[in-house]
Formats: sequence, structure tokens, C-alpha cells
Amino acid sequence: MIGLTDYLILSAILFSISIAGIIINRKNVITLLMCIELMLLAVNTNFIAFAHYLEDTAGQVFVFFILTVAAAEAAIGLAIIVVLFRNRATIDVEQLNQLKG
Amino acid sequence: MIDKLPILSLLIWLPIIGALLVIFGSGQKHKGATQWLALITAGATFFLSIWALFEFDSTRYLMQFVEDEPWIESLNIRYSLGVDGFSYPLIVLTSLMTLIVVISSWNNVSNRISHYLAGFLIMGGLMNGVFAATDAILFYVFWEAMLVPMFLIIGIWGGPNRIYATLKFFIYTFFGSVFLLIALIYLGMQAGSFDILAMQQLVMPELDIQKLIFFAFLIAFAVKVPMWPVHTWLPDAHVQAPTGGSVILAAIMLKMGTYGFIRFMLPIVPDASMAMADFMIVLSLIAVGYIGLVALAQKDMKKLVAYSSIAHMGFVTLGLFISFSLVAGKHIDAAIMGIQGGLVQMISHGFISGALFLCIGVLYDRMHSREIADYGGVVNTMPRFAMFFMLFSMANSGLPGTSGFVGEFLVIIASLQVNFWIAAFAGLTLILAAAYSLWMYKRVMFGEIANEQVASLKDLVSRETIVMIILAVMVLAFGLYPAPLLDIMQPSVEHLIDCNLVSKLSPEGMCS
Amino acid sequence: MQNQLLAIMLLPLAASVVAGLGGNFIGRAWSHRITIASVAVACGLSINIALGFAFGGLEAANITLYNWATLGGLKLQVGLLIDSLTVTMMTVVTFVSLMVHVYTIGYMKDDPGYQRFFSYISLFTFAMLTLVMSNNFLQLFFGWEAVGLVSYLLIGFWYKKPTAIFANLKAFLVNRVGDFGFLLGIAGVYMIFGTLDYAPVFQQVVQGFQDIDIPVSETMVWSGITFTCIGLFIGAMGKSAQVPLHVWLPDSMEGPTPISALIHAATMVTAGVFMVARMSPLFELSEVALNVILVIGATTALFMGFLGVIQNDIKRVVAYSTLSQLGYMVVALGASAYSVGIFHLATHAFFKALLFLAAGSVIIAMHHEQDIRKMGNLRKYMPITYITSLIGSLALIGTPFFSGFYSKEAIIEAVHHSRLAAADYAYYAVLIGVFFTALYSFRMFFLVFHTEERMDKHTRSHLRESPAVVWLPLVLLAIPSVIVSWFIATPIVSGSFFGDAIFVAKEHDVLSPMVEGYQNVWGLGLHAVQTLPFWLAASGVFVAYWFTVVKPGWRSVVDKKLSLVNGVLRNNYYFDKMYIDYFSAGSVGLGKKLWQWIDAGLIDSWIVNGSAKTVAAISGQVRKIQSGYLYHYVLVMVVGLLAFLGWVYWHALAG
Amino acid sequence: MNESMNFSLITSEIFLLCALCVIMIVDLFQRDKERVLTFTLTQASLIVLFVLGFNSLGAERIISFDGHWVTDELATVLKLSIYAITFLALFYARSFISHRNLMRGEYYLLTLFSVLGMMIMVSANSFLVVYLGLELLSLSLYALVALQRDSSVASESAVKYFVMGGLASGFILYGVSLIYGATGSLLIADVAKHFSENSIGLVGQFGLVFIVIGLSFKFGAVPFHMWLPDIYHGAPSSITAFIASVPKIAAFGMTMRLLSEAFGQSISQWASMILIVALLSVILGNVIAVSQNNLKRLLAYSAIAHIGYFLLGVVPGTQESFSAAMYYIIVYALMTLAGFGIVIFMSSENKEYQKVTDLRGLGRYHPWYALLFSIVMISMAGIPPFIGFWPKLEIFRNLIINGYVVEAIVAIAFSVVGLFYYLRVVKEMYFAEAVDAPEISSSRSLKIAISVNCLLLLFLGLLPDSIYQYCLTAFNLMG
Amino acid sequence: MTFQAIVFYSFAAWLIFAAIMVISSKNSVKAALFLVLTFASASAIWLLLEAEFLAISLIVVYVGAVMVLLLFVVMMLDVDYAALRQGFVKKLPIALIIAIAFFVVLYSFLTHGEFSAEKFAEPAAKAADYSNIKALGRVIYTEYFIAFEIAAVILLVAIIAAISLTFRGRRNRKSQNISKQLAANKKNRLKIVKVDPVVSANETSDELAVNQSEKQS
Repeated sequence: MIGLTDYLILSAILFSISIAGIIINRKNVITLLMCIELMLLAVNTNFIAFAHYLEDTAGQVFVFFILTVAAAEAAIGLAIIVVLFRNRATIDVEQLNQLKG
Repeated sequence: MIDKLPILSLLIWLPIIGALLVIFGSGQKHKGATQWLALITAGATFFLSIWALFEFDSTRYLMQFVEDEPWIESLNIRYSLGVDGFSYPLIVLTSLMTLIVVISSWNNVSNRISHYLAGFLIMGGLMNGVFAATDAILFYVFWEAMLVPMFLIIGIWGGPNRIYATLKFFIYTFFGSVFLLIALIYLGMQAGSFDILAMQQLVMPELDIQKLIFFAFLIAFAVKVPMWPVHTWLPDAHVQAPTGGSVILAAIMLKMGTYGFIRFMLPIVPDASMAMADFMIVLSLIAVGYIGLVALAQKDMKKLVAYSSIAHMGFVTLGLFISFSLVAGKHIDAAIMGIQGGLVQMISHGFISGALFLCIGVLYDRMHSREIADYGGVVNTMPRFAMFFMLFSMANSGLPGTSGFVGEFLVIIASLQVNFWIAAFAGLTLILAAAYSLWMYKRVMFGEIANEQVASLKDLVSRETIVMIILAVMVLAFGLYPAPLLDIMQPSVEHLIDCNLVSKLSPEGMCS
Repeated sequence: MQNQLLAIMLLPLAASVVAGLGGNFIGRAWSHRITIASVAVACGLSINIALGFAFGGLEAANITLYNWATLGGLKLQVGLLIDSLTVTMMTVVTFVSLMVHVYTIGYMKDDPGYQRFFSYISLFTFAMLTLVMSNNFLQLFFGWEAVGLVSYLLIGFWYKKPTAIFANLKAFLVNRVGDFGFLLGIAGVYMIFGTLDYAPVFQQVVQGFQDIDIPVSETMVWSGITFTCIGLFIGAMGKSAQVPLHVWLPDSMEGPTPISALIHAATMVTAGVFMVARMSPLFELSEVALNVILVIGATTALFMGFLGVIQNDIKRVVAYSTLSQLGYMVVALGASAYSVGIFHLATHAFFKALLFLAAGSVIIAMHHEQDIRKMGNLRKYMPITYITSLIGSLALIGTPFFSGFYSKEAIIEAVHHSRLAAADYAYYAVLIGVFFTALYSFRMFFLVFHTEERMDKHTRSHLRESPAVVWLPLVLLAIPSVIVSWFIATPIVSGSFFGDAIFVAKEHDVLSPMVEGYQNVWGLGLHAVQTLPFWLAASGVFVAYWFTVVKPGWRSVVDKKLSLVNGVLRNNYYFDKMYIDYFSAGSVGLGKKLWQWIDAGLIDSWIVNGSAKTVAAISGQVRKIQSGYLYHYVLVMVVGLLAFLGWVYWHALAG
Repeated sequence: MNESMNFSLITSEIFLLCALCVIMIVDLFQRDKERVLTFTLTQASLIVLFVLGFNSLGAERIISFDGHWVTDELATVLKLSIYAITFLALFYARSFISHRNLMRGEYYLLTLFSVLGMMIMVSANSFLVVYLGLELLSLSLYALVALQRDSSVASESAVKYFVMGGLASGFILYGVSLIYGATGSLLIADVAKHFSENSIGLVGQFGLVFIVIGLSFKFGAVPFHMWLPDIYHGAPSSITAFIASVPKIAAFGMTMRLLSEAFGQSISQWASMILIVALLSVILGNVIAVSQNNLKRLLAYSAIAHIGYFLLGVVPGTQESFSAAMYYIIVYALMTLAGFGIVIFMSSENKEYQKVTDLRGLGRYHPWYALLFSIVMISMAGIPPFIGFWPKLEIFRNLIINGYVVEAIVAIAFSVVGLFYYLRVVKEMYFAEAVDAPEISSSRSLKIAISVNCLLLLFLGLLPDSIYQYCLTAFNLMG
Repeated sequence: MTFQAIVFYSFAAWLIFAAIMVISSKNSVKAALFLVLTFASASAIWLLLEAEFLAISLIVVYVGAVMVLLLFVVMMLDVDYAALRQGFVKKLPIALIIAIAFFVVLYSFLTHGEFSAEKFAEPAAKAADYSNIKALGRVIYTEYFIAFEIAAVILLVAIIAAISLTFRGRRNRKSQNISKQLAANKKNRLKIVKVDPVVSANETSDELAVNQSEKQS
């Protein structure tokens, strides 16, 4: 039988993968954006699983808003990447080290 | 009439307001106006402090000229001022030294004189605040605020290595005072208010807590005094500071450490102080002996005087901390003698070290060197100066008849009652102080004219002479007749011994 | 009387201030006029009071001037104590001072520091008077140090001379070593008696008091009285130049000669003797202290006499003679013959001042040449100086009927009668000392005034007797050098003059047996030929004559035979070497090392700057964590998250 | 009280939104390069907001909109300080942005949007609204940082900010999801009720960890601080001044809502975490700042240290300590604004002076500004009588009262390290010999703004109660 | 194994596989497409959880809008993907360790018992006329009114921000900036590209930043 725990573990896996993705990815900023989307997906799955098992709509409403925000976030994130690319002609994460120390 | 005035507030704020006027009112172009304004302010402050002296009731130990206004109501911190026999002489000393610094910097500071004078005026006000505050946090505010103008004065008008010296000075003292803050907060919490007198009334049943507070106080005040081994900021600061800075530093700021001992440490944590008295005595004696030897080895005049200041301040702490075993041994007179000796030493050292730094400043203005080796035979070209310098050197070596003698004499006399070795070590100052003071005098002043520069020296101008005369009169007056000073402090000292040095481990025996 | 006393004390001070601060304004002549007038008045008043004590039945007076400090129940006051002892000292001081003032007019007439000099010696007179007239220890200490200060100023009067400014620093510091003991002694007085005034202290001594033990280590305890007395005596050792604190006195001859006469022969150096006599009630309580005094005094008397023999500087010979004579006085004190000590002090003041001033006269004539090997046969040119010098020398060696004879004889007798442990040593020391006193005195006398003329032509052509202002004081001093003992010997030795001023315990009384066999001054003088000291002195004069006049060549032979002894003596028993090379150089070296290793090295470099540097170094390293790479940032953040999660989880499992 | 749909309770928010729309439209038709009208309208609306907020001081606590919204003294005071400091920050920005191709309507719009976001954060009473307010703020800030489109450092910092911020939002959300799972509600009141009735449990604790870490990130506390120096450094100075100051106040509001209200019963769970984070921040921030040569970076690390001190105020968890922390954060905002104000001030038309050594000679040639900047630095170092001392005093007092003596000593000891680098700035201004006078081409508005700001640090320092009493009333501690 | 389980495990497997591919694809386009797959799988899982509206929104919003935007940008930026993949394997272990550690912590606490089937039983089936959309719609405009409004503002911000960041205005101005020309120097005209990716230690960020700011002016 599939229980709440299974969903939660699935989302935990997704969460871990997204973190690994951020750490592992050294070349492409866009992939970082995707990793964040993955992370939000994991969170959403959590919320929905809880909402389902608690028989409550609040979780689903939250997810609804997270989706909205995530969309807005993606738009702004991509815009920033575009600006970056225009300045540097690269989106290599490893070259984002002008600021350090 | 004078009792209607908020004297202490005036003593604090008058110089500060004057300083603001000096900065903003006259600007750089009107040098004369700037100087006169500063002089008038400092003079008015000093006059006020003297005027109030006549109103000062020297038969009471209670705080006088009390002002008490709410300041930070949410924390129960009050703007409360008051003076007793401990603090009022120091306020007069501060006002006088500020005036002297203003006069002495008349012609020899060319760089941004208005800022320079304003800095000293502000500092004068803040220092008066330190001595007048009866609220612990107010005290702390003045205590810390005072560092800032001094930091700038040393840093801007100081010698070649001034940056290192001034940073060291500031950070050293700040390091000390943060522990003070912690202790004050704790005490404020226990006492329910930050009133220092309330703190003194506090019963502190646990010796360990007293000891913690003791060490917090110790770090803060010992740095300021300064006691060995936290003294190394002082020689650097002195050497690099401009003349006025050295004068204020030596004459007033060092006194704040010992004032802190009297105002806070002894009355608030008497049991811990008693338990640690031997430790403090050993540190004081190290200051006398060890620092005396170190002073002997100095090649820089200011450094030498700076080290000698440390050694002399050792007598203040010695006088304070021998009082415990004297009280315990029922030698009340000797205890009074020790404490009074320490107090007189504070005032006297203010004059003497200030005067010595002024003397060195006189030479420095003319030769731009503080190295003893650069001088020799100055007496040939500056006989009048030589006379004053001789007087102050002698006073520094504790010659009877000068104020430098009184404190050391009383402390040594009292200390033999405690232990022979304390007296013997303290007595070493007779030899060491004479050795370093007079050896320096010999190398600088006596002998054939050492070089061309010395040959072209000009003797004191009248402005310098006036300053020297004032200080010389003070040094001699308090040396020949210290009774008025002692009488002012007497009730406070007796109260300290009767009520504040008694155990606070239990409420019994404490004065109410 | 109070006004008179104040006038005695303060007039010289006022004159000093006027001459010192206004010297340039009032000019040379007025400077000496004012100072001499004031000292003359003081001298006259002193003599007046002294006569009052001797004949007019003046009572001892204890006057309080003002309250110096009140400390709880203790009052420290400034005041005057006038009794026969004080008056003796006042008279001696003011009289010698007056002589020196007058003499100075001639001696210093070309010196640019003329006014300053008068100011200093007047100031000295004031300080010395304060010392002797004091009625308490505080003021005593004030005067004590004040005379030291003026001595310092005067030794270094010619401040361009490197030797002078070395000597004055040395004098001050050595005196400070003595004062160190003195101050502890005063502290001891306060500890035992609870007051610093003489009167109550002496009263307690008489009425009984509780001595206090001073623990100095786990097992050792000192008696408070002994400690106090030795402390006070250490002060006296410094001021009165007793071994081993004597080293400053020969060097102090770098000062102008009038000063040597006034301060370093007649007055200041005797302050120690005076002080011990003044404190006689205390010293009587401690036999240990008296023994110490005897040993120190005898050693000084004898061994400094040895040194006198080999000196070639005219003033140094007199200086070592002074040291030796001070030793005699101290021996008298140690034997509890305080009055005899003071007696010798008084007589010595006259003839030693005379000798110094005579030496000064010679020096003027010799154009500041002080080496006696370059003089000779001066009696031809300077008859007055010659005669006065002869009188002085005879007085010094104790020729019968001269004043010095009585006092020295009394000392030797007193020691002879003393039953203290160290008395035998002291007795033989002072006896041998008599021989050497005669030897060095007349060695110098013959070399200067007899023998062949060894000075260069130029000097010889200018040799003449000194002017009246110089020789007049010589004559005026020569008179008391001869006669003063005729009048004062009896009252002093018999104890009637000092009365209560000096206290001697019964068991220490050495004067009574002396007084028993004593008829009068003439008898004593006539009796002298039967005594050993007389023949010792005579043989001393003879040896001096033999080696200087008859067989001058033998001198170098003896030098060679005794080269080892000679070396020790030439080096002043290596005291200077020890003090300068080891003590002072050692202190400076130690200070330097402490400063460099502990202050600059350990505290500053290691702890203060070290911690600053450590913070800066750590900072420089830690900032590298901020690599600029996003994935590092995320990594740190996630590791932080993991750490917290793990921590919470671990806690939850544990709790 | 619990009211639903009472729009009068969100008057300020509605007004701001309307004003925003007006300004947006007005700006569209602006031909003026200096955007005077936009600026004026923006500042005017902030003034109106301030007045509105000031009038609602002292009102009782009302929870509305089905528990999602709360209006209380805490929110009002925080909002007032947000308006005031934003108002000042915009003055600072004015000449700076006009020289850097930043003078666009969006600058003001995005600032106002972030103000709106912050208002929401401090008034939010549910996790959902908190989150939305936070995102509104964050998104505006991401955009603001990147607004200088031709700057490569600005865009780099924007990317870093964005990625790290997204990650932090993810953490907070994951935590919120766990809390939701544990309690079944998103409303703070319900969560608090749940935890007061039930033990927090492992889920609650894990959720709490995620939330605490998210908050630490927003404050920039160690070890979640890595973004902060780079962003402060890279962003255009006027924007740095804004991000470094005002949002911290809002973050404080959020912290109070989440930690003190929702998890008020489980203080021991979060206090120890905050304590570690705070001490690490104090230590690391102060230490790293020592080796910084760039003024902006130096201020960034000093900000980390300040946040550490501030968080120490949160640790004891008493009402009084919260008010102390609130006092600290408001004062901090004022000080840090002045601090970055120095950087803005020193930036001329075509050159940006950012190195500490660039301040050389200021004391000699521009003594007034050197004095002002010294006040800032010394105030930051916590030396009385400047305002920076008082909140520190309060923080330490609360720590000691609640038994955190060792922590207080550690923190206070590291303030000595802090003093060192603050003094270095003063040192450069006054003591170092300047080759030539630093040129200052700032506009008058900037000069007035920085003078007012710095003098405030002094005058408020002399009258510290003037702010502190509001902080106390916010936690019902006075009157 | 129930149908539900089969659906769950298969879509979960897809989900994980796709997620891993997202983070490990060399090509951003591929990654984006795998992200689409991830979302699609997730939406299937959400359907299992009876969140029909959200599942559909996920597809519509993400796959339909966000992903398109993403791809659009990816295409537009014209990145050299060959260069972007270096050093991937080298850093893998750390990431793996972190991710696994993270997962282990989460896993152990999620299976600790607080989310056990006893506490969170499978909810009863909803009534036939239950509509997820209706249920959400009812609360969004009432209970969550304020949140909804804020979300609207957020979208507005996104629009403004995106436009202001990327819109470059009309490009037909051809005026000369004389001061810019005069200020030109070798440093800002000639960019020296470092071949070695390792940054030399002595070049501090400050210098770079100042160079940068000079270049801007």
C-alpha cells in the first residue's frame, strides 16, 4: 500500500537530487534554475501529499501559490541570466567569481 | 547663588558647547578668535570649578551638587551627577589641565588648530562627566566617549608612528572597558538600577561572583591606570601623542582607572578585593620596581616619563589595596593614610607628569626630537626652563616639599604596617625615580652644549612661563601644605573605610 | 621666641628666592649683600638663643607651626623643636655658613653663576636649619632631602664639567639609598609609636611601649626598634658618608670649594650624626643598632684614613679626612657618647671648614691647580693661609689645647669605656686612625707649604696671598678652631649642656667614668703627653715629615713594595667599580633587558601585536572560503543545514 | 479580535498599491531624464504611508482575513521604520543612479514593491502570506540588484543572489510543508496552538530547522551568509544601501511571526540553533572584516557581525530581549544605511571610490564629512554616546539577565576585533597622508541626507529612548 | 501490488530518472526537456493524491509556459555546450555524498514513525460530486483573498522586472559619447581572456571591481 511516507520519501529524493544538481553543476546557470524548479516541485509534492492525507485544502492552495511564484521567479531569473549573458557572453558558473574574498 | 546652578552639568557641557563654537564659529581663518574662544571656555570652566569649590562642603561624604533627571526611562538609566571628596578634586584638576593645554598649544600647533582645541575642550567636558556621573551607564558613556577625541588627537597631531599608537590605545582601552560593561549590566540587574550608590549597597553573598566582577573591573581599570602587564599602550601613546595629548593622558586619563577602583571596585566587591589584595599589591610593586628599571633604560624622554607614570600610579593602587589588611588589623589611621596617599598621588601625579610632558613639549617644539641623545647642555641656553624642569624632575623623584612626595610618603609609611617587604619594594622608588629622572635631566640639560641646534635654543616665552609657573606653584603648594586637599577627601575616605570595605557577603555590618 | 626662630629659618630662604629668581635684576653686589645680611641675622639670632640656653636659662620649646596633614586620628604637623642640641647645630650651621658666604665673594668673583651660587648656599642654610630645628620626622625628612637637593645642585654647580655632573648625580643617588633606609626607619617609628612627632615618641620611650615584631620571612622576625634604628642609621650613613655609602663624598669635591667647606665638611654631612644624637632615646633601646653603628663608624674612621694618605688632590685629601672624622663622630654615637659626637661635630665644623677654605685659598692662588705634587713652599707666598692651615691641621690631628684634641680624646675614651661587643674593634680602629690622620694631614701640609717649589713658572709668577674676603674667614674660623673647646668641652662632656636633649641609658653610660677622672681643659691637655694617641699623632707627623721633606724618594720605594695594597687603595677598595660597573650599569642593563624581552618582546610583540597579527592572519585565510563560486556557497549552506538536522536528529534520538 | 475582510486594516497596503500603479503610469509618460516627478511621488507616498502608520500607533492587535493578517504595534513600528529608512535611502540613491544609467522609473517602482513585500511580511499571520511577502520582496530585490544592466559585477551578484535566494526559499518551503504536515494548518495562530497542546515532535523540529535556516539566510548569518558579501559588493551602491538596511527590519518581523509566535512554546528548540548561528556570525563576520580593503565588503562583513549581535538578542526569547533585538535591527538599519551612504557619497560621476584607502585625505579636505563618517564607524563599533552603543547594551543586558554570560563575553570580546576595522576607516580618513584631495561631486540632496543620517546617529544616541520606547511598546512592555 | 502502487512506482521511477537527467545532461535543451518529463511524471503522482487542479496547472503552467520560456532563453543565449561540461565527474563524489547524506537524514526521520500509516490513514474516498477545482476556488477568493492579491502583485513585479532588465529600448540613437571615447584606454578596450581557469591568488577582487566600475563609466 502506498502511504504518506512513500510520497514524502519521493519528494525527499527529488529534493536531494536538486541539491546535488546545484552543487554538481559548475558550468551552466540555467541548470541551476532548473534545479530550483525541481526543489519547488519536491516541496509541492510534500504539500499535496500532506493536504491529501490531512484532507485539507490549505496545502493545495499553498501549492497553487508556489506555482505562481515559481513562474514569476523563473521569469525574473531568466531575465537576470539574459543580462548576465549580455555582459559576460557566458553563463559559466565557474566564471562567476569576480566577487570573492 | 551658585547652589542654584547645575554646576556639574555646566562643567560637562560648557566646554563641549564651547568646542562646537570653536569648530563652527570661527573656522580656520580666524586663528586668534579660535584660540581666544577656546581659552575663554576653558578659563570659564576652570573658574566655575574653583568657584564651586567654595560651596563644596568638605565635612560630608555624601554626593554634592547632585543633579538627577530621567534619561532613559525604559532602562531606568538616569542622568544623575554628583561629586564627593574623591571626584571633586579630580574635576578641578581636569578643568585646570584643560586650561593649561589650551594655553600651551597657543603657538605650537599650526595644523587645524580649531579642531585641536575643540578636541581638548570636548575631552575636558567628557572627563568631567566621568568623574561626576553617579549613574553607572552614564559613567560608562562618558568613559567610552572620551576615547574618541583622544584617538583623533593622537592620530592626527601625533608623531610618526601615531597610527599604531593610537589604534593600540583605543583598542586596548576598549578591550578593557567591555568587561566593565558586562559587570555594570550584571550589577544593574542585581541592584535594580544603575545608580552606583545602589550598587554599593548591594549584598553579594557569593564570593565567586564577586571575584568575577572584580576581574571585570580589574581589566577595565587596570588598562587605564595602567598596571603591569597591561601597560604597554601607554608608552606608545605618550610618545606619539602631541604635547597636549600626553598631558591630558598622563594627568587625567590615567586617574580614571584608579578612580574606578575607588568608585566601583572597592565598594562594590570588597570581599573579592580583599581576597585579591595581595595579587594587586604584587602588581603594584611590579609597577614600582620593574617599571622603574625599564624607565631607566629608555632613550626617549617621553617614553621615560610615560614609564615613570606607570611606576607612580603603582603607588595609588598600592595605597588602595593595602587598606584591606590595615583595616583588618585595626590600623584605621594607617588605612586612611594609604588611601589618602593614593588619592594625593593621583592629583599630584596629574600636575607633575603634566608638567614634565609640557617640558618635553617645550623642547620638542624647538628641536623636534625627543631622543635624549640629541640633547645636552640645554641649561646653557635655557636657564629659566632648566629651573622649572629641575623642579618637576625633582618632584617626579618624590622630593619632599613637592607634591610628588606626599602620596608616596604616606603609602610607604602605611605599607610597613602590612608587611616589611611591601614597604621595602615601594621604597625602592626613592632610588629608581631619582635615578631615571635625574639621569635624564643630566643627559639633557647638563654638560657642554651638545650641538648647533642646542646652541640656538631660545628660552621660555612668557606664555610657556605662565603655564610652568602655575604648575610649579601647584606642585609646591600641595607639597608644602597638602592639608586642604586631604581635608576635602577625608570624609569620603572615612566613609569608604567604615562602610564600603566591610564584607558584603551578608547584610550584617553593612551601613545602610 | 617663635618669631626669632622663624626669622632664623626663613630669612635665608627669602634671601635665596630673591637672589635666585631676581638675581639678574638686582645684580651681583646686591645678591651677596642680601644673602649675607640674612645669614648674618640668622647667625646672630642663633648665637643669641644659644647664649640664652647656656646662661639665660631658656627652656626647650616645642612649637607647632601648621597642620601639614590630618589622617584620621593622626596629625602630621610642621613645627620647631628648640633645645640645646638644636641650638648648637643652629649656631654652627649659621656661623660656618656666614663665613662661607663671605669667602664666596672672593672665591667666586669671576664666576658667571655668582647670584645663583649665593641663592643656593642661602637655600642650603634654610634647608639645614629646617632639618635641625624640626620637631618631627616628616619635617626632618624634608630637611634631610632638601639639603641633599642643594648639595646636588651645588656639586653640579659647574654643569659643563662632565665630572661635576657625574658627581652630583652620584651624590644624590647614593644619598637616596640612605634615604630609602631612613624612610623605612620613619615608617618603623610610625608603626611602633603611632605618631611622627618627636615629643610623644620620646615620651613613649620613657613611659614604656610595646615593641612590634616585623616578620621578614617564615622563620625570621625582626625587632621593630632595631629595624627602625638601623633604618634611620642607614639614612645617616648616606648623609654622613659612612662606609659603604661614602663613595659620593670624595667625588663631591667637584663642586666649588666653599661648598666643600660648608656642605661636605661642616654641616650637611654631619646631619647624620645630629640625627642619631637627636634620636638617642630610640637608639639606646637597641644594642644591635649601636653595635652596627660602632662597626660602621670605626671602619669609616680607619679605612678612609688610609685612603687620605695616597691622595694627591688637595681637596680630596681633606675630603678623606672628613670621611675619617665623620667615622669618629659615628663611633662616638655607637658608644652612646652622643654628646661627644656632637662635640666633635662642632669642633670639626670649624677646623674642617677652615682647612677647606684654606685649600680653596691655595687653589685660587694656584689658578685652580689642585694637585699637591705641583705645589710646594707656598708659605713664602701665602703666610696667612699657611698659618691658618697649620692651625687647622693641628686641630685635626688632635694636638693638645686645640679644639680637636678634646673632642677626639673624648671619643677615644668613650669607646674605651664602652662595653658593647664591637667596642674593642672600634677602639683599635680609632687609635690607629689617629696615626693616619696625622700622617695624611701633614703629608699634605708639608707638600703644599714646604718642600721645593714644583709649580710652573707662570703660576709661580702670579702667586700671592688671597684677598681679604678670602683670608678673613680663614682667620675667623681659625680662632674657634683653637679655642672653642676651652669653653664648651666641659659642659658638653659632662652632660650638663645637652641635658634632656640627649638620652643615655644607664648601662650604656660611658661618660660618667670619663668625667670622674677629669679636672679641667688644661689638665686634660697637659695630661695628653702620657697618652697613646698623642704619641701616635706625633709619630704620624714625623713619618709625614720624613717621607716628604727629608727623604721624598722613599715614597716610590714604599709604593713598589706595597703595590698590592696601593692598588686596592688607589681604587678606593673597589667600591666605585662595584657600584658603577655592577649596580648602576647592572640596573640599566636589567632595565633594558626587561624592557626588550618582557615589555617589547613578550607583551607587545607576542601578546598584543601577536594577537592582532593572528586575527589578521586568520582573517586572511578564512576569507578564502569566500571563493566566489556559487557551488561552494551552496555547499557550505547545505552542510550547515545537514549539521543542524543531524544535531536535532541526534538530540531527538538521545532525548 | 478576529475580523475577516476588514479592508480598513490594510489601508496602507492598498494605498501603496494604488500609488504604485499611479506612479507606474505617470512614469510611462515621463520625458524628464531625472524623473523628478516619479521621485517626488514616491517620496510623497512614503510620507503618506508614514502618516497613516503613525496614526495607527497604539491600536489594539487585530487578526483579520481569516487569520492571515495581523495588525499590531509590532507591525506598525516596524513599518514606520521601514518607510523612514526607505525614504532616506531614496535620497541617497538619487544622484548616484542618475550617473549610472539607473535613473529609471523601475528603480522607484521596484523599491516600492519591495516595501510592499516587507509590509506584508511584518503583518503576515500565516505561513502562506509570509512566504508571499518574502517572495515579493526577494523578487523585487533580485531585479533591483540586476538593474544596472551594463555592469558585469551587478549581474553576477544578481545571479548569485537569485540562486541562493531560491535555494533558501526552497528550504523555508520544505520546512513549512513539514510544519503543515505536523499541524495541519498554515495559520500561525493554529500552529502555535497546536504546539502548545502537543509536543513539537521530530517533524516539527525538522521543519523548524529548515525555517531557522531560511531565516538565517535572509539575515545573512553564518554559515548561511555566503551570498551576502558578494551581493553587497556587486550591487550598485545605492541598492546595496537599501538591501542591507530595510529588508533586515522586515526579516525581523518575519522572525518574530514565525519563531516567537508560531514556535513560542519551543524556544529551547530554536534558541540554541540561533545561538550557534549568532556566535558564528559575530566571530566570523568580525574576523573576516579585518582583512577587507573594499569598503563595501568591509561593511558587508560588519553587517554579518551585526546580525550576529542582533540574533543574540533573539536568543533569550523573552519579550524584553525581542524588543532589544528590534531596537538593534532598526538602529542597525540606520547605521548601515549611513555606512553605505559613505560609499555612495564618495562615488563621483565617473568613478566609484570603494577602497578604504580612497577615503584618504577626507579629514583634511572635507572635515565635516570625515567627522560624519567617523560617527558612523564609531557608532557601528558600539562606542557611546552614539546610537550603536545602546542596542548592544540592551542585547548584552538581556543575555546576562537570562544567564548567557559566557556568550555575552565572547560576543563583546569580538566587538574589540570589530573596533579594529572600524577604526581603520577612521584612520584612513584622518591619519593617512593623502596624495591629493578626494573629489566630491555629490549633489546637495545627498549631502543633506547623509548629514541628517549621521547626526541622527549622534542625537538618537543622546536620547536613546526615543526609538527604544516604541520597541518596548511593540512587545507590550510599556504603558 | 495495487494499481495505485504500480502507477506510483512507475511514475516515481520516471520522475527520479528524469530529475537525474536534468542535473546531468550536457545540453540545456535536453535538460529542459527532461524537466518537462519530470513535471509530467510529478503531475501524474499528484493525480494519485487527488490534486487534479494542481496537476493540470502544473502541466499548463510549467510545461506550457515556463518550459517554453526556458527553452527560448536557452536557444537565445547560444551557449557553447562543449565547453560547459568539463570537470563534471571530478566534483561528482562530493555532490553525491552530500545528496546521499541529506537523503539519509530525511529518510530516517520520515520513516521514524510520525508519518506512519496509522497516524495518516488513507482518507476516505471523496463524494462523487466533489470537485477539487471548486473546493480550491471557493477558498481562494475568500479565505485566501489576501494571498491571492499578493500573488497578483508578484506577477506584476515579475513583468516589470523582466521587462526592465531585458528591454533595451530603441537602438537607433547614433550619438557620439565623447567623454567615453576619451576615457578609453587599453585596459577596457582589450580584454585579456585567461586560458588557465585557476585564478591567481594575488589578484584580489577589489582590483577587479574597480576595473569594472571604471569600465562602466
